[in-house]
Amino acid sequence: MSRRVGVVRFPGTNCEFDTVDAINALGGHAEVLWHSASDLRNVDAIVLPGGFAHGDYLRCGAIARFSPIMETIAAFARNGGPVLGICNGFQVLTEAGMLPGALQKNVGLKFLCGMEQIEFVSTSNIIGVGASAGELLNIPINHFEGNYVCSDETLKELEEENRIVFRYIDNPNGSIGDIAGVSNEQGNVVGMMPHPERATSTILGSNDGSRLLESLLGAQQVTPT
Amino acid sequence: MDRRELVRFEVKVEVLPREGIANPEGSTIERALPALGFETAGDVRVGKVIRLQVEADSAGAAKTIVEDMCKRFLSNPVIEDTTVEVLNA
Amino acid sequence: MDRRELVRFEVKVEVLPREGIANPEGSTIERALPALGFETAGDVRVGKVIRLQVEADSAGAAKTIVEDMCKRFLSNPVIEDTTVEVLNA
Amino acid sequence: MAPEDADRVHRELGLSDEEYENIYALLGRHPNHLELAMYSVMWSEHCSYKSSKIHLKRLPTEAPWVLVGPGENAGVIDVGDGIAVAIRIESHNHPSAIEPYQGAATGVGGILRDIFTMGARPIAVMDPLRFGPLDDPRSRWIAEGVISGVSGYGNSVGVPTVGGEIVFDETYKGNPLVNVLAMGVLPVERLVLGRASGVGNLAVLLGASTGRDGIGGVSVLASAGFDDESANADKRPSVQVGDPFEEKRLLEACLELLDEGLVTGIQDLGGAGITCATSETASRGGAGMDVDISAIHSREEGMEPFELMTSESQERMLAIVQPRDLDRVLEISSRWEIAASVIGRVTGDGQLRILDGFDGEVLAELPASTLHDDAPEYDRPLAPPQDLNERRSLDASVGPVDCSADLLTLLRDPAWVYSQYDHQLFLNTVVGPGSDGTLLRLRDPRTGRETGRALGLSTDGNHRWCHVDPRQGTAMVVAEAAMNIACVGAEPMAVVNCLNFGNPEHPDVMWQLSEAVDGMSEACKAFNAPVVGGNVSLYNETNSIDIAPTPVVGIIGMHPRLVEQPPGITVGDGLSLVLLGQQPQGDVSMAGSRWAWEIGGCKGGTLPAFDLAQAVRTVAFVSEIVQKNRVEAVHDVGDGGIGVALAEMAINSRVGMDVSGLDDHRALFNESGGRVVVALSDSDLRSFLEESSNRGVPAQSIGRTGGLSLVLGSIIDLSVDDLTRASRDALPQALGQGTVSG
Ligand SMILES: Nc1ncnc2c1ncn2[C@@H]1O[C@H](COP(=O)(O)OP(=O)(O)O)[C@@H](O)[C@H]1O
Ligand SMILES: [Mg+2]
Repeated sequence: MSRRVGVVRFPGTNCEFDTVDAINALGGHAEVLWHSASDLRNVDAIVLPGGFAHGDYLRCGAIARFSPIMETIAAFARNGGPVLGICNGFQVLTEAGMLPGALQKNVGLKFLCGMEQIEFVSTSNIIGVGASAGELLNIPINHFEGNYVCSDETLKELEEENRIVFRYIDNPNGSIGDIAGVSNEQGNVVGMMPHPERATSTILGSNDGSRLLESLLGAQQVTPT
Repeated sequence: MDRRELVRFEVKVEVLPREGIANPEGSTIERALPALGFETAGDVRVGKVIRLQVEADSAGAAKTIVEDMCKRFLSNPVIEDTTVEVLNA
Repeated sequence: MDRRELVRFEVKVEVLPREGIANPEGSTIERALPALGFETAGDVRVGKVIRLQVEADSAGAAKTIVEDMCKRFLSNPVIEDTTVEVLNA
Repeated sequence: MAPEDADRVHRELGLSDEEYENIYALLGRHPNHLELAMYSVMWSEHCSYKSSKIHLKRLPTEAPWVLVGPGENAGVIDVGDGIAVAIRIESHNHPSAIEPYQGAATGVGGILRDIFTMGARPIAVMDPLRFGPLDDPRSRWIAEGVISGVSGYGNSVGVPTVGGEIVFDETYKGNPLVNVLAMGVLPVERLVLGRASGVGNLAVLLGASTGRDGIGGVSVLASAGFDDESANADKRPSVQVGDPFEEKRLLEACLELLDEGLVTGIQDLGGAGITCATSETASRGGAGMDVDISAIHSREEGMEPFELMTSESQERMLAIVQPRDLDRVLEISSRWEIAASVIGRVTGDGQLRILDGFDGEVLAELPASTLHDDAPEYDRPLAPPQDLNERRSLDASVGPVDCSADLLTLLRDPAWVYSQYDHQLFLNTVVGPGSDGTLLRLRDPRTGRETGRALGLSTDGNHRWCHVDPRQGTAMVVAEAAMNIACVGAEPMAVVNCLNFGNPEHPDVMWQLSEAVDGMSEACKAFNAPVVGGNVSLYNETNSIDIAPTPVVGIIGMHPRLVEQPPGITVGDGLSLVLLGQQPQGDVSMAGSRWAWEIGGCKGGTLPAFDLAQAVRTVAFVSEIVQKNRVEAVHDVGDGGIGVALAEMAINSRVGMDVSGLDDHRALFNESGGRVVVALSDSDLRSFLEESSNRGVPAQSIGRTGGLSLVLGSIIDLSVDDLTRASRDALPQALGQGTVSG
């Protein structure tokens, strides 16, 4: 595979190099894109990685979504380009309106880091290639604001349109409907709180994230609506 | 607009979780209160207050600027409501 | 005290960083504003607002209860200033 | 300035008359207020180590792999493959007592700057923490705030917190201990030191603006002579607020400057702020410096020179830059949105001159080196406590005994703490918090390539042992640290330490400190692990009652061949359990044990005999069997003795155990040093016992795993579920009871 992936770096991002390493180890070609650039350098897919863009001040993702690169990414997504937001990246995507809902503080009001079991709900998206609904994965979480909220209508829409990508088996943060990840209508924009790049090696405790990133590497551009 | 006519206004924005949206911070405080001897307190909601200064030619204009700021930036309408108050109107 | 005489008061607490204390959140917002087209805004300070209800026999008593709560629990006077306001006094 | 005036001011600044005389002699004149302020911060206990220096000299500091020992911002060791590791530990005890969140947060920020100052990228933080008892609401408030502060700052700045300690004891009520260790990696050739050299080079202040925070004792100057309104003193907060986002940008900017070779020296701003950074870089480089006070970017208007020179505002660095590189330095800073001001020029005359504008008025002028090299050094009186013999003759095993209940109260799962910390960032964490030592993959900082090796880390302290016997207790602490990393397959390479003690003006405190240093020296020599850095925190007292002596050590070691996860502390069904090290005996002393302190109520006695040489053999043997995956599980015996160690293994494995030979609370809970429990298959048992006895390590088969209960002789029979609940719920339950600040 020679799929080129752009991993976006905002000031305060901290998982960009972990994500690059994980993708490269799977045979992809990842490169870091600086937030103030507006050129995506012809990459085939975008990852918004975890971290604390702009310190997570005001709200997670609230400042980052105004970075010049976000406009280009929105256009890229509108054209069907694959975009994966991990943790802080998921928060940026909701703030940017590219995914519905919002992420607020965990119910326990504590930051949470540790392994979680999640279940694939919908596989019709860029990270579900080759997976089947109901499959269980062990992938670590690492967040303070991972408590997914949305209006009842949105929730209903997500369910009816099969856009809930993952649910937690043992909801750690209070997310509505145990939601750990969602996609847009086309399935080419996905946001998830767990960190697949942290589950890419058995010596670190799990390899279940590798298949998600592999799926991203193989993901086709969807037909724009 | 003529810069010399601008006045500095001190504006206060209150950002509170929307009615119906769970407020983990408020609930946590609420749960802790009885143990600390505050049995008669309840209904706690925690939000943010943002104070800033804006230059505008009138208090009304200052308020409009900050309301725009709220909509675009200072709050997330999915979960938050805001109120804007010009303090030296 | 006779429970029946108690009234519910809505109280608002504002917690802001003390003068001279750094306010990283405010400074970061301030740095972001010009890029969003808000060149004339500045001096941003971010704090917390807490709304709660207390039962007390007078507005003054409600205020005292909440002030005590602030001192012991809701804020740290070493770095924060608080103001307590009874809304339906 | 009239001497009478100086007389009054220097005392208020915390300088003794004798120290004032010294300053007078060094300058050949009376110092002005600014100069006096600079001496007072640099000659403070915190910056000068004036009470402890004389003792610290006895610590072993050298080994062929030590690149930088104590005295620089961090110790640095060579770990092979062209890779060096920088490591340092520091305390933030006093700030954390008044503003727990920010105290801890700025503690993390400060120690990280010590690491990237050396040119290393910080990849790990550890947080040994000590608080007052859990039934005290204020202690809970401090604990919760401190843990949130470590979490809030550490996670956001993007350095994983991979281990630590959490201890609750009466002795820390009112005076918590918040120690923070940081470790980083760098290519050996990139090592930079905090030196200013090259006349004409520029000193560039990077990062946060300077505010009135953290001026502390010096703020008396505001009301001391000038016509300041005294109300102004209120405006000078003694507590600082940390900004992890500023630190993250500062870190990335500094590493980029170093990558491009744009700085000739760099120094973080910690205690004593700009005074310390400018004088230290100048005097280390054998140079002088002109500092333009008007160039300092400040947060508030109207700051006075003494405020600018002594402020401890966070997230600042001082880089020494050649003039031709300045533009590039400013470019990188602005890309990271980091403020940068040229505030100094390196000169050749050894003088530190503070000016108002480079060509303006001279506000202070003193020989830079006098702030360090001429700092006072005290040989304070020391004496053992008068009742030492009485205390040592106590029997620590007396008290109400209920072994099952006691075991349940001694269990406390720290997961509630470390699950709030990102402990996985950088994809190195092979063994994270929750077992014994931490094990991190070692990767090449230039390429990210794996070396096939891993670093073991642990922090340990034990105030109970050290109170009973500071010398042996400290040696046992070092041995425990070494054993913890042996349990993940690492061999000790170096130690850093944080000496948390009471008031040095109390002779028994100085005796404790001196004894602790000797105990640490003996143990570090025995383990061939030199001390490469540390920190001394004195005046840990409440209402003139000193804390129990608490030397904390951080140890780093190397796992030479990492191919799979080490055995860990979880066992399967049907294995044999073997105890390595001193064997259980009913008549062993319980002095210094958690049982004696927390249940029996005796804080005296004589520590159980400790054989350092045997501990060294056991550590070597354990790291070897772990490296070879020779055993199925391994766990060292620490707090709470073998009873707690076995219960922790059972809980983590959800498997029961049946162990004999533990016949009373003394066998169960004594804390003899240098012991480890291992589990292995029955078929391996004979050869393993033989091998260990050949290596001079006592070993005895003590029982088997299996079932759903922990059965220890005839004294304990508890279901693993009950043990799990007690352990897991202890912290959340206690802290869920609410906290108050006063
Ligand atoms: N404050 C803390 N922060 C991070 N990890 C912690 C903390 N306290 C304890 N831990 C982790 O929990 C595990 C058990 O700690 P402890 O009981 O102190 O170990 P030991 O007795 O083996 O020294 C270790 O991995 C340690 O790093
Ligand atoms: Mg251990």
